[in-house]
Amino acid sequence: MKYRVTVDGEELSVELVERGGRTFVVRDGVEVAAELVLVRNGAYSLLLGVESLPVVASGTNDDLTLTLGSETWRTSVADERESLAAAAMGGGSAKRGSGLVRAVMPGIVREVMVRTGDAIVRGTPLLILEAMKMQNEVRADADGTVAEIHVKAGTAVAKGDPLVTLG
Amino acid sequence: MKYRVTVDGEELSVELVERGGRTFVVRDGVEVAAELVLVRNGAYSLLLGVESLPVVASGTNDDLTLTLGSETWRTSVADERESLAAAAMGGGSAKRGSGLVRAVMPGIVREVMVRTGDAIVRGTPLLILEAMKMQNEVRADADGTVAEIHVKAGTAVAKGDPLVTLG
Amino acid sequence: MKKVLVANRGEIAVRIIRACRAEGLATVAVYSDADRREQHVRMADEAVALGGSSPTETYLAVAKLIAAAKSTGADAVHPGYGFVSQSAGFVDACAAAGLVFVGPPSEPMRLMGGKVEARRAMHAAGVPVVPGTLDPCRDAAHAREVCDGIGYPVMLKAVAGGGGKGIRKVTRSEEVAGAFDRAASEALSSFGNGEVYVEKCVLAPRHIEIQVLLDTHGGAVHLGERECSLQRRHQKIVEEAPSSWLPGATRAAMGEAALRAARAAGYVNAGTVEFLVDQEGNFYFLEMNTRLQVEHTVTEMVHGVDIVREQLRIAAGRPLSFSQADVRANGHAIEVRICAEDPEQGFFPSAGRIEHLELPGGPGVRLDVAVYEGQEITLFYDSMIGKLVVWGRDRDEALTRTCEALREFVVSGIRTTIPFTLRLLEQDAVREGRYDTGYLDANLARIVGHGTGRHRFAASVTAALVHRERARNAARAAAAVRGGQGGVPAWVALGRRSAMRGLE
Amino acid sequence: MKKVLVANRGEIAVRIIRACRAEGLATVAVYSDADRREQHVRMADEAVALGGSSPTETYLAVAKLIAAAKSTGADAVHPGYGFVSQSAGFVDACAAAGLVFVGPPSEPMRLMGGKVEARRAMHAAGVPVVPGTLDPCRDAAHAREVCDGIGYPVMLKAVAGGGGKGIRKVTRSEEVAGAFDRAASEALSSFGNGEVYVEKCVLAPRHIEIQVLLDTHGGAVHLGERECSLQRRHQKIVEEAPSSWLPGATRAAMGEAALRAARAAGYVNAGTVEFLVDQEGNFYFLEMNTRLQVEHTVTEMVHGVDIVREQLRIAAGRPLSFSQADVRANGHAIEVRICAEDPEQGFFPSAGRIEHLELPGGPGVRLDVAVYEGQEITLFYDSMIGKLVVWGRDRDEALTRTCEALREFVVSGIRTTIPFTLRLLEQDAVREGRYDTGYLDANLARIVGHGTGRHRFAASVTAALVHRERARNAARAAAAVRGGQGGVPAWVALGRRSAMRGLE
Repeated sequence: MKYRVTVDGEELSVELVERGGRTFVVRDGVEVAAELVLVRNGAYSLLLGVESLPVVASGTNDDLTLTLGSETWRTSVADERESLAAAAMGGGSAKRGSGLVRAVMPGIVREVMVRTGDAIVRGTPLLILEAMKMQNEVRADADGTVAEIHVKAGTAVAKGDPLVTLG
Repeated sequence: MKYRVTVDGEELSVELVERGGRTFVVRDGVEVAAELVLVRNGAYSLLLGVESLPVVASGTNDDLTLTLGSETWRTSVADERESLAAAAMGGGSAKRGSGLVRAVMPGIVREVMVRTGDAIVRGTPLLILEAMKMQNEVRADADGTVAEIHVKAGTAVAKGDPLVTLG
Repeated sequence: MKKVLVANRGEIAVRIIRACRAEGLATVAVYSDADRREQHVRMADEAVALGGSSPTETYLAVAKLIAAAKSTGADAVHPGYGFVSQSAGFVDACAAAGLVFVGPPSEPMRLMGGKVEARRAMHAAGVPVVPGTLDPCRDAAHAREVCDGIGYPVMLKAVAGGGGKGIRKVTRSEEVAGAFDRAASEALSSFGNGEVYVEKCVLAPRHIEIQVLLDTHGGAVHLGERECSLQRRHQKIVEEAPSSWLPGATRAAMGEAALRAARAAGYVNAGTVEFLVDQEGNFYFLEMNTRLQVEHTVTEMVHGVDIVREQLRIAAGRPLSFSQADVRANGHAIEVRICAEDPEQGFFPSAGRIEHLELPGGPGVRLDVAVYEGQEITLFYDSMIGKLVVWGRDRDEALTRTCEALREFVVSGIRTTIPFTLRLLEQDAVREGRYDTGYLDANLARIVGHGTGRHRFAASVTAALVHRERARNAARAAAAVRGGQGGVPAWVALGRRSAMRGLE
Repeated sequence: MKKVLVANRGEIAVRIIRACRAEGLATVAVYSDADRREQHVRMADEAVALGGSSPTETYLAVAKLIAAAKSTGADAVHPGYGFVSQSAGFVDACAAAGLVFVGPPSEPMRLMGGKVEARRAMHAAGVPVVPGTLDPCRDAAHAREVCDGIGYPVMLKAVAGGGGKGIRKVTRSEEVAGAFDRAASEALSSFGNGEVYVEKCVLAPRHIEIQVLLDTHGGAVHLGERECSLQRRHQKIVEEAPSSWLPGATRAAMGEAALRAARAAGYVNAGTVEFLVDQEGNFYFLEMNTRLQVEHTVTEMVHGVDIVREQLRIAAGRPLSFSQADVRANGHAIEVRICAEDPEQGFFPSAGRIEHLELPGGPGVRLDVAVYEGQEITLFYDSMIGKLVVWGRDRDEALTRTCEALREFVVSGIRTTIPFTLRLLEQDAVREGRYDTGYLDANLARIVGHGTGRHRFAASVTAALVHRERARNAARAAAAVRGGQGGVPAWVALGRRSAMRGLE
């Protein structure tokens, strides 16, 4: 079975070949055995050939975070069938460049520092979000203008709630 | 609800009184709150009044092993209904003095050191049971005679299998 | 002194209970509704419910804490760090209730709690302080005026508080007003005091602090320094003892200055005098922490001293168990704070259930944690869930062991700072001891990233394998519903059979 | 030397991998089918399946081990303890394959493996040995004759082996034949060699052993003693360093004798010379363990030395990193072996799944374990699942901390020796250091019991509460099947809401 995997933005194709009860992948033109066994609740042991890596996985296939040794990767994965279905739907890049800034964690908006129509550059502070008694500035991650502000000072937001739309 | 609890052979009666969402027991004539919360998979936290004890419980109600701090207790517990039913069946002391020596763990019988009809005293070696490459002498725990031998050298036994019946 | 109420939770409550056991003292835990299953409740001899879950209702509720102590017959209270540990009002409440407070008297606590008063007192006692104002600024405009006079960069600092809250660095005159307002509002909401003063910014400083212990018999020792320069926005991330860099003469001078500071304040019990040290080895009094600190552990590891036991001895009116002549550092220790935070999301707290937990171990590894599998990490309290402390014969051994321990430390279910800290310790600058308090903020983005990226291919294969496993599990679950049955690996079946039959 | 194959499993494989990391060496784990998920496999850089689950098929399979090393490009093999660690044949096989064996050459291993030859060699080297035969007995009748000549009590000892197997104490002439046969058959089945010899029984002895390290450059140090007198049927249960009792002059003499023994045998790398010490301080060579020992950890704790790192240095042809003049003991350390055994069932092994695990921590606590929640403990291998090692400034602090750590150490799902060992350490005789190798066997029944029995009432209440909880869960499960729904505690729901809304 072939899989489309996005690893920190880079799209890769992975083919898992099953033969004689084992699974193989091709690395640098050479086939190596790949074995992932569940230790418990999101903790795995990966063997790639003889190379051993402890793995912690969390999240859904769409947003799968993997820690391999000391490296953390944000990935998404779909099998061939799902990829084709997604392509047919015209999806795949819908999120890209949407300009919507979302809350990365629950918190309370303490201060909104921009107004609709403001021209901003990458790094401009947009608002201050307080969580765990720490005040955190949320900054623009690209140049643009403020198209819409979805919150005001005092708004309690959940993770993923829209904060500001940049044009 | 009243419970009959056997704690290392001693029979005790425990009454759990529920009032206002809490549970009370009587200790030395004084009522104290009793709260047992599950931490996870057999590990509990007991509060008796303000006294705190970590608890590990394993086994069935008939054969419940409790570790409280550094003390390990073998208990059995039945509620009033079960106790009455058991009394009606005439049970309760069937196991006592049966004279049947059982294997306390899986192993292989290496040598049988007695014969049917032998007079034995407490401490007489009956047979040698090997487990984990250690040879362990199984000894008589009371005076008597060997009524029946259920195994021979080379027999693989499971935990609880009968070894020797003493008369 | 026979029974100590521990007015805290988490790893530090556990730490204090352990020290009480070593001193033969009975212990009383207190707990919020959210904490009924926590380790400190299960470990203590007695436990009292405080009712409620927010800090204000529980671990900050002075009247409830005092009542819990009185009702259980406790005769002393150890506050740990955070919560009521630096509340002079709580110290006075303990005294009024006839309870021994395991910590300093309220006067030095009040003095050191007011940063400006402390600066004044230290200046008077001949302890070097950072150039700046000795009084709080009246308002943003006044602050700007003062800053312009000192010259940039400057630090705006809340008079109350600590732990990185209410502090802002300002590099240009026009930034002063905004930074002043935010520092003031943060300090007001966190500490109930919005006063802010100004200090000159010591360029590329190291944060180095001295642990002191003073008993009621005139005994006073310092236990050398801890270096805490690896900070993210003034929050300590990694601490070590001794410093990788401090010249010996400076160390001795700082130890003496720290004891002078403590004595000038009338200090008793354990405390920490924090200094900024510039590249030339000039050191400036920053503040005194009038409590046990999170990072007291590294000092314990190199000196073989149990600082909390000494605190209990001092509180009971006994002399220190050793004198300055006995103090000799042995090897090197590093502490890493383990936080339930997601570095990739700006270190926002990560709540959830700990699904899988594996703790590191082996030579030199000490864990001060209060975590267990199945634990619910809530957002009620601080995000630090524990500390990894590692000793080595020298800094290299300590560092290598720390990295290995971080690799072994597996937490799933919540995000933690473990992989991030491992990448931090693998940086050349950290390995070589070349960093100041600005290092981490300047290099944060790179370190939050993926290190070498060596495992990109393995990550892609893992993602595919996880996908396949999930699809199979879903298919198997569906089949089971239709009447099928799950399989058991051959060796498990064999092991069980073997266990039953004694064939091995 | 760049890559080390670790020919072992469990805590000692983990321990060796850690030391390799500290030395900058790559590691290869090997594993049986049952061990695929074990920690040593996940920690190593590479892992090779051996196929099969019994020790003979796997960790004892010399050809497979050598092949695994060659296929992964490993250039050295560390055997740990047990398995192939004392197999001179394995040492020779490594040499033939061009692999460095991290341990002694095969000659001293062979010499010390034959107890009788070792006794002869030590006698010749002027190391005091226990009076007895210098040759094995021909048969039971011969043994009886010899025993009668020496006078009772005597020990019958298998020429091969160790670890308490193949040893019998005999107090009367008529017991000799039975004991001889059992010792011989046990030794034959365990070690493939049924030869047995006789030693006079040293009355009420202490078991005290000396750790030695010898490099290939003539460097040789001893790291003082470990006392291992707390034994059950010759199996060590608790070890400590230094001894609670040994006079200083005897310590020095034993250290010198141990180095004399090692040198006489042509020994290189880490080894342990075991002595019996009688009440007058006379010491007798017992045997030399030609490998890393389980209890090497207590020596590491008091000396701040990583013995496994030194082993790797020596094997790589480098000199020891320190000399005898640098050796100075600091404080006191105690090791407790944690075994999956049920003391109430005669210490029979307890197999099963670890349902809940909480590990102790805090100052002085070191864990050498390879356990995790969900782990299946099988009966394939040794029942020791880990070691708790605790350091304290003095014996009292070490002992108190050890007891506290044992209280904190929670394992459910299998039976362990944890509660038993805690009761053992609480005995007055142990606290006061008044015991010999016979102490535990003589007091076993009492210690296996319930200590003070203080919690009898609490146990009865717990049993009732467990019963009620189970009945309620059963009722709730039944209701759920009928369409009901499980409840969530209020604070969990609140915490989750709070996490969603950021209200805290």
